[in-house]
Amino acid sequence: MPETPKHEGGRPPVQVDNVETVLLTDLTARVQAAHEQGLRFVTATCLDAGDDYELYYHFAHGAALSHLHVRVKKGTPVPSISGIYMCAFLVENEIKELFGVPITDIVIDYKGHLLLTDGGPTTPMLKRQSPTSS
Amino acid sequence: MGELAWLGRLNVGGLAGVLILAPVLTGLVVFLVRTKWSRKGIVTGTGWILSLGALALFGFGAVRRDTVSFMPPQIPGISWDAVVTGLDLLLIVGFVAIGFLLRRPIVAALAVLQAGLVLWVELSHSVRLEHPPLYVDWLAIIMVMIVSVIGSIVAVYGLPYMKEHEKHLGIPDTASKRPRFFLTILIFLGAMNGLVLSDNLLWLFFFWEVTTLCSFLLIRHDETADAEANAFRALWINMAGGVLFAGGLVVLSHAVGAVSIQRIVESRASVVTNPIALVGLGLLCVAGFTKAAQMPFHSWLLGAMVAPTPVSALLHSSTMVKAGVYLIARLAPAFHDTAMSDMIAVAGGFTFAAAALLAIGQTNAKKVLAYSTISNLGLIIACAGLNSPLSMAAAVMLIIFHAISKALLFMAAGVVEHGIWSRDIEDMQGLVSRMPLTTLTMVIGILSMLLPPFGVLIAKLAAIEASVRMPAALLLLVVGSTLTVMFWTKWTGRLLTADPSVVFPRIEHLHSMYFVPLLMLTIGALGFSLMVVPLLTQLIVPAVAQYYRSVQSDVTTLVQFDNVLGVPWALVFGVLALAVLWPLLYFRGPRTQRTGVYLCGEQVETAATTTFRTAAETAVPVTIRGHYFERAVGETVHARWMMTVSIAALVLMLGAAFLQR
Amino acid sequence: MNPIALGALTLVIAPILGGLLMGLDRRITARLQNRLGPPILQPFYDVGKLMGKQPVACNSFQGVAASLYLMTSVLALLMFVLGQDLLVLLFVLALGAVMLILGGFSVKSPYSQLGSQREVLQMLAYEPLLVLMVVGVYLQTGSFSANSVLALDRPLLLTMPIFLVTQTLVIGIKLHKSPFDVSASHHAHQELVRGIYTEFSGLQLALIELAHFYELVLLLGFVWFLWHTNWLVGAALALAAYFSTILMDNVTARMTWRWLVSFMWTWGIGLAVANLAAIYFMLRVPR
Amino acid sequence: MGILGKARAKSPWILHFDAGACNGCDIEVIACLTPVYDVERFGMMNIGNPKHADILLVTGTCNLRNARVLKNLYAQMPEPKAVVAIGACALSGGVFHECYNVLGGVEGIIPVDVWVPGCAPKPEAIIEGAVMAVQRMQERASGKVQPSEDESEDEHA
Amino acid sequence: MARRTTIPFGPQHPVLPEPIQLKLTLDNETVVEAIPHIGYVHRGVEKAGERMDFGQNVFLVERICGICSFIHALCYCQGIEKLMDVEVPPRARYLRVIWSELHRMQSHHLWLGLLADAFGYESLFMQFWRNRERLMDIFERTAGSRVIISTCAIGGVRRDISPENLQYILDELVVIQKTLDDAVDVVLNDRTIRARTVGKGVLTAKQALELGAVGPVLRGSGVAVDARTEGFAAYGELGIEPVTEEAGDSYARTKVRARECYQSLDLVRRAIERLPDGDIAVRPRGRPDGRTVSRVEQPRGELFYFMGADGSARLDRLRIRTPTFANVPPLVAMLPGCEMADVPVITLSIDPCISCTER
Amino acid sequence: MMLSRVLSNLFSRPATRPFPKTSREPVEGYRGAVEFSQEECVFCGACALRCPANAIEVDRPAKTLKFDLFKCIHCACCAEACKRGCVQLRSAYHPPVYQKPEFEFSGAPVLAAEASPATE
Ligand code: SF4
Ligand code: SF4
Ligand code: SF4
Ligand code: SF4
Ligand code: SF4
Ligand code: SF4
Ligand code: SF4
Ligand code: SF4
Repeated sequence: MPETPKHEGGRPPVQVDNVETVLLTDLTARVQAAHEQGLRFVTATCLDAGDDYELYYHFAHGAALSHLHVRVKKGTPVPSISGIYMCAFLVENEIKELFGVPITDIVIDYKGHLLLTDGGPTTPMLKRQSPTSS
Repeated sequence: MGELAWLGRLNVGGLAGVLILAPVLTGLVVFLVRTKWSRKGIVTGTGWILSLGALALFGFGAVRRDTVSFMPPQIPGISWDAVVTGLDLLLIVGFVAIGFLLRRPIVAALAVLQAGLVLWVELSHSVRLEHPPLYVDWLAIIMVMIVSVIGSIVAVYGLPYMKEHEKHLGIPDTASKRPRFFLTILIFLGAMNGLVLSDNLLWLFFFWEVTTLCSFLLIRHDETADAEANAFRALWINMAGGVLFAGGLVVLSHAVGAVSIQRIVESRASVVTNPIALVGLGLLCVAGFTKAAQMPFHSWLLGAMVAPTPVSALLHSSTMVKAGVYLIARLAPAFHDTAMSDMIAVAGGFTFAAAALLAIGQTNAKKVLAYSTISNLGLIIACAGLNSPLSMAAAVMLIIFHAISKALLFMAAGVVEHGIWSRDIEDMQGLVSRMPLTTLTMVIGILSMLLPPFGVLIAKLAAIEASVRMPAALLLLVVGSTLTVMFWTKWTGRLLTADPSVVFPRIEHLHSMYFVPLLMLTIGALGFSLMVVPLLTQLIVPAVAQYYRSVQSDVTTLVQFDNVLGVPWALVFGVLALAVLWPLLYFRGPRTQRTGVYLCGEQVETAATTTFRTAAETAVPVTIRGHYFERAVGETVHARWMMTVSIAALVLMLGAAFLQR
Repeated sequence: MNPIALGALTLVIAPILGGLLMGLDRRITARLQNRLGPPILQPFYDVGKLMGKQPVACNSFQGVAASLYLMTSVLALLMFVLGQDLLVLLFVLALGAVMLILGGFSVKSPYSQLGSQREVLQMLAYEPLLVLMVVGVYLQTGSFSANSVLALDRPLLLTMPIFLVTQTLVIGIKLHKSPFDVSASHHAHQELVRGIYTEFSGLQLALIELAHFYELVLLLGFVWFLWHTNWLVGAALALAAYFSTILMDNVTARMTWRWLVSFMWTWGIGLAVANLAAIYFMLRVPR
Repeated sequence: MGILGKARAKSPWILHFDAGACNGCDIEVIACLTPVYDVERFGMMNIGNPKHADILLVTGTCNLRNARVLKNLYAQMPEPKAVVAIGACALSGGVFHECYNVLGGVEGIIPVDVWVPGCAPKPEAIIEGAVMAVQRMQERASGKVQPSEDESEDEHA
Repeated sequence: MARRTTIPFGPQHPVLPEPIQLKLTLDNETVVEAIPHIGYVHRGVEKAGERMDFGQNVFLVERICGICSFIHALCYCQGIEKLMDVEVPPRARYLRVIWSELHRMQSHHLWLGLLADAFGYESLFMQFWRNRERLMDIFERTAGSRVIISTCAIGGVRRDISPENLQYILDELVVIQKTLDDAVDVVLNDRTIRARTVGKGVLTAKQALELGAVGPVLRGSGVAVDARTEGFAAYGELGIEPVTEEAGDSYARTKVRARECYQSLDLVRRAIERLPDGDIAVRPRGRPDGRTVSRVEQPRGELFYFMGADGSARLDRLRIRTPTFANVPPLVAMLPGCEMADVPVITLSIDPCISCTER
Repeated sequence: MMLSRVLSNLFSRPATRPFPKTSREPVEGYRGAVEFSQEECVFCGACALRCPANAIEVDRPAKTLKFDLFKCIHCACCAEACKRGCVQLRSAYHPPVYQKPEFEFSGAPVLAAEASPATE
């Protein structure tokens, strides 16, 4: 199927509701605040945006969702939130492993072996594979 | 037996003298002549002397076919009675001295108490001392054989052991305490022989206290704070037992007017109707309880574990604790068919079950062995309390088989300890691939303690069968034997847990002085079990018959077809041996593929085969800890009620003396 | 009958009978679960299949353990039919059980190890009951031999009713039926895989299965004893006990070893002892 | 052969391993055990332990991590044995054949005797596959067919 | 007491139909620590979702897991419909509810059976699975496949259910309910089962929220969260009340699922009753553009999709957070302190689905 | 409760379907084996384009169509895509095979028939 130019349709792109973009430096404090409000941590999402990573942290309060959005340069260490939400350890390991985001101090760190095995691909979710990966 | 008739003419007094005094003398030589070779030679030589002496005594008994009361060799100008009394007092002075030296006034106090009671007996006119003080019957012969043969084996095994022990502790040869050690051991053996050959309770008391002293010295041998504390505990508990013994003597000498066991047994008719006399016997039995480390007195034997292993082997198998059960068994005909006898059975049965329960929670191999000893002695005492020909046959069998197996086990445990420098059962996991030979002996030792067709179990079955007429004891025995199976099985399981990677284990090198004693006892355990029927008919039945002569019991029913002793045990042995052999031959060679264990598919093939891959792709070895159920059967969990119950049992036992049947 | 002939006959017939009963068990179980189930001969197919597998072992002791287990089961059954001492018989049986446990212990596999640990606890749960049953026999016959029961002219059940229950429980435990299947279960859907049997395979497992055939016959023989005066009633009783265990298997969840031990040591032993006490006082066994 | 062969044919014990399936095939395998299909009629038992198993049922796409488990399990099964690959995933990777962590089926990891196509195959197909595997095992044990190792090589050469 | 038992529990283990490993550290038989080791089923679906075109993705996401495949497809389709601004016809929305709820019932049956199997209650397992076969027959008849039914499509559904088949479903539901009554009665009241589930693996409401639990695990701890209350598909019209239990133990979770079976039964009946006539699908036009999240309620809990598209035929990002992924941390927290024998029961009590966890 | 249930099971007919002695009629509409009408096919490749599993390969110039049974996930997208109706899913399932069947056909002659030799 031939690729068509982006955003060509008449409609503007749909946006996620209830997103707040924050600075990396504020991230921990904001997550802490969410924790104190009793929000349930849903998950985190990572996107490979060229030179940057985009990270979403999804929270739920009852049925309502809210999201924190962070943009970081590739290579910048991202602090783990698993110290605040223990249950984030799985998704953080996954992001670290599949995207190569340097997340520091995960409570249970699988060191890149949560899902992937030696001899297989590394950081497979990146759009453009780094030359070291197989 | 024509050619052996000369045995019957042996001077039994002289023989007894050799059995009692030879080790003392050779011990002194070892102490004084401090060369390596002389020590080896003399200890081994003494072993031979004792064993041959015991064998000669056996021959004597076999030819004579009757009991003999006899005097020690007459030496003009010497009254042996006076000598024994003198030595006894000397011993008590020694205890007082120890009490002062160690600043343990209680020891001195107990010693003084003992002296007073003994003098009371000596000086009271009612006591007739003309009865020969020594006595040989089958029971005595069996005991002498055990003490002399097994004791000697342990002593010989102690030679290399103590050498390594001192090396381990970093004691230079010049400061070696081994001469003193072997002196004590040998005196111990002599005293035990004296103890079982004595008929006069005053003599018996003397030897009794010598064993107390020797065990104290042996437990204290390493002179660490721990050793001191535990030695002191052993000392005061046993001396307290001694006080009870002496107290019992006082009562008996007044009530029966005799201090000869034979006299007392012969006057059973008047004893069982006289509560005071029964209390006297009861006190002696309680003394036996202390020495046999029965609850509530068992703590000293557990503490004695700090001593080097040969000491444990000695204390548990052939000496010391056996003195306790021996005394009770010896006196049993005197209180045959009394309520007190029943209570003794219950008290013994209680210790049997309770100690087995506590053994389940122990990780320390020597402690398990200790609890097992306590438990088995409880069983023997229960048998004595059941006081029937069958139960007594069981008791005698237990004394024999337990001595062999326990000596074997302790010695094997000692070798293991020197192999892995640990006493922890958990550290023994997979020992079979590290020390196959020792493990084999150990496993045989363990299995011989709990499974058919080994002697201990046959005896245990006989004991259960004998206990049917006493439901309380029966229940305790059933419960106890089930618990026994549990802790032994768990331990054996640890030993046999092999890493599948080791296909043909290297046989470890064993010092010949380790190997030969182990081998002898292993053969003993197997051989005697194999020959349990002849052993029974030729030795134990006559012994029991002799024993219950005064009670007029029918012992011929003992070996009949429908009782445990009528099973063709040799045949069973053969069938089982076959079942062991064919798979060894069948599952061999290239036909059988050796595989790794099932680890849910994540077994790491290249490394040791019990490693698995796990989180973060790390390889982790499987570790499996045995279950000890500490929360259910830990010592502390049960300490209080067990103490209470066992003390109550003893009180009831003495109280039962006043219950006329 | 000539004891040798009787023994030989037992050797041949017992496994056939045991295997058929086990096949029946599988069939009934299937029907209870609304399924068709395997053929009645299935246990024999299984054993035959296992014998034909390539021998695989982790160590040479496993074979010894399996063989001893079989041998003791056979021996125990022979002692039973030849009228030998029942107490000895029980301990011969215990020897086999211990050997199987040691066989499980001999491999450093978590599942066979934990299975063995639990099997030890299982032994703890049923051994006393078996011994107490034999004691009950003694109280009435004055002897421990199996022959003495046959000499009795009234059924044991009249005086030992509780033992029908305890014996049924023992069969359930020995056959690893729910709720007692803590150390191993027939289908491996258990936390311990196949528990103590995990590491036995091929011929070794065949031997163990064969041993189960013998053991089943022996255990049912004990039930039969309760009404030996009429062998049909005895057999019916045995089958009823067997069917009860199958039923129990299908209407209970697996419990834990903790429950097993405490249940058997309170209710099991308690009831058995109560029954014995009743006999004891009724009969006033002479000293 | 005779009796033994019959016994073997009538008592295949099954080991099921999910090598990265979507569960679709796995539940169909389990469904075979249930009253409606009841494979125990054929003497089949889901034994769950490679050391007792005769037939290995594999579902799933296989990745490096479960491939080593699969190999280990296969190695621990004593001969004679047979392997059935179930579902598009086990056959080729199915819809996932291009995913980065997919090896593309069981082929090349362990030798396969019977292939059961479908996504997910019906229980009937799975039973049929298992029965075919028993036949294959039978033939191999009686020497009619080469041992599985060689076969897998020349079959896909 | 440093000595502990360390053993692998899985990946291949008869009580775990799926490969996952728990590294268990035991003290005697008490669990001290349980560390999950996963990655045995990881395929790389999120990446594949960026490679295949957005229409084909429906068949991909269905195969994330075969147990509630339809609901995966539903979640995906609803997200894409949001991105493409498609209005789904009412009949399709009701049909979606019918299939979803049948799937939920099927999944809960499956789970209740496996739970019974985990503590050796084989006959009960058989009973649940026998009943489940009836549901499978319904799928086979109405959707053309037993497991992966592939009836959801962007813009509606691929197949209609004929009136005869609707009647057939209603008839079968009567039988199903009868058997279910029996079996649920046992699973909730049998003394031995209660002994194995009551008080095992307790999770308080606070812990459950803190650890991010979803679905019956969360509702079993008394927190009424159910994505269906959002009213997607036809749930808004049908109305639904989350099923909750307070105790937070394995028994409560069992009870939640058992009660949800009845809830689903009811929903299916009502949906069939009110099923509107009309089209079953609209043809979607254009291509998805923008970013959105989509949430539905799986049998195992809340399913969360994040979708990014840039107007091309392929998605830019397809992020899938499945319920078990969220329930693993609570499991890791529940296991320590339990008995080895309870590990299968507690593990199953979150109704783990590994293939969706790892995608 | 369970007791009465299992007992009534014991005395009622088992739910087991006697497969393979008698197989059930395939359910109408079941997505079973994929079947091509080779005569009708024009090798347009629409089916291949839509197939999520890439199980169909169409070489338009060479006029060949290759179908890989092992990749097929039986989604019926091909059947939906083919307006000529020459791909159909039979309602009977495809039986297991000992070997991978080669299925390929081209313009005029059939290169290899649907081969699953061992199934008979
Ligand atoms: S380990 Fe052995 S040698 Fe060392 S001190 Fe203890 S008993 Fe002596
Ligand atoms: S304990 Fe250790 S350091 Fe001390 S003497 Fe023994 S081996 Fe040497
Ligand atoms: S073949 Fe289909 S049903 Fe089977 S595992 Fe693969 S995707 Fe799932
Ligand atoms: S979804 Fe449930 S049944 Fe299927 S494999 Fe996972 S845990 Fe087992
Ligand atoms: S949540 Fe799990 S069970 Fe449900 S569809 Fe997804 S993968 Fe399957
Ligand atoms: S099968 Fe149909 S869609 Fe496929 S190539 Fe032939 S005509 Fe075209
Ligand atoms: S059914 Fe689906 S997978 Fe199979 S060929 Fe057709 S489109 Fe491809
Ligand atoms: S299906 Fe028909 S219309 Fe469509 S591409 Fe093929 S030939 Fe052309």
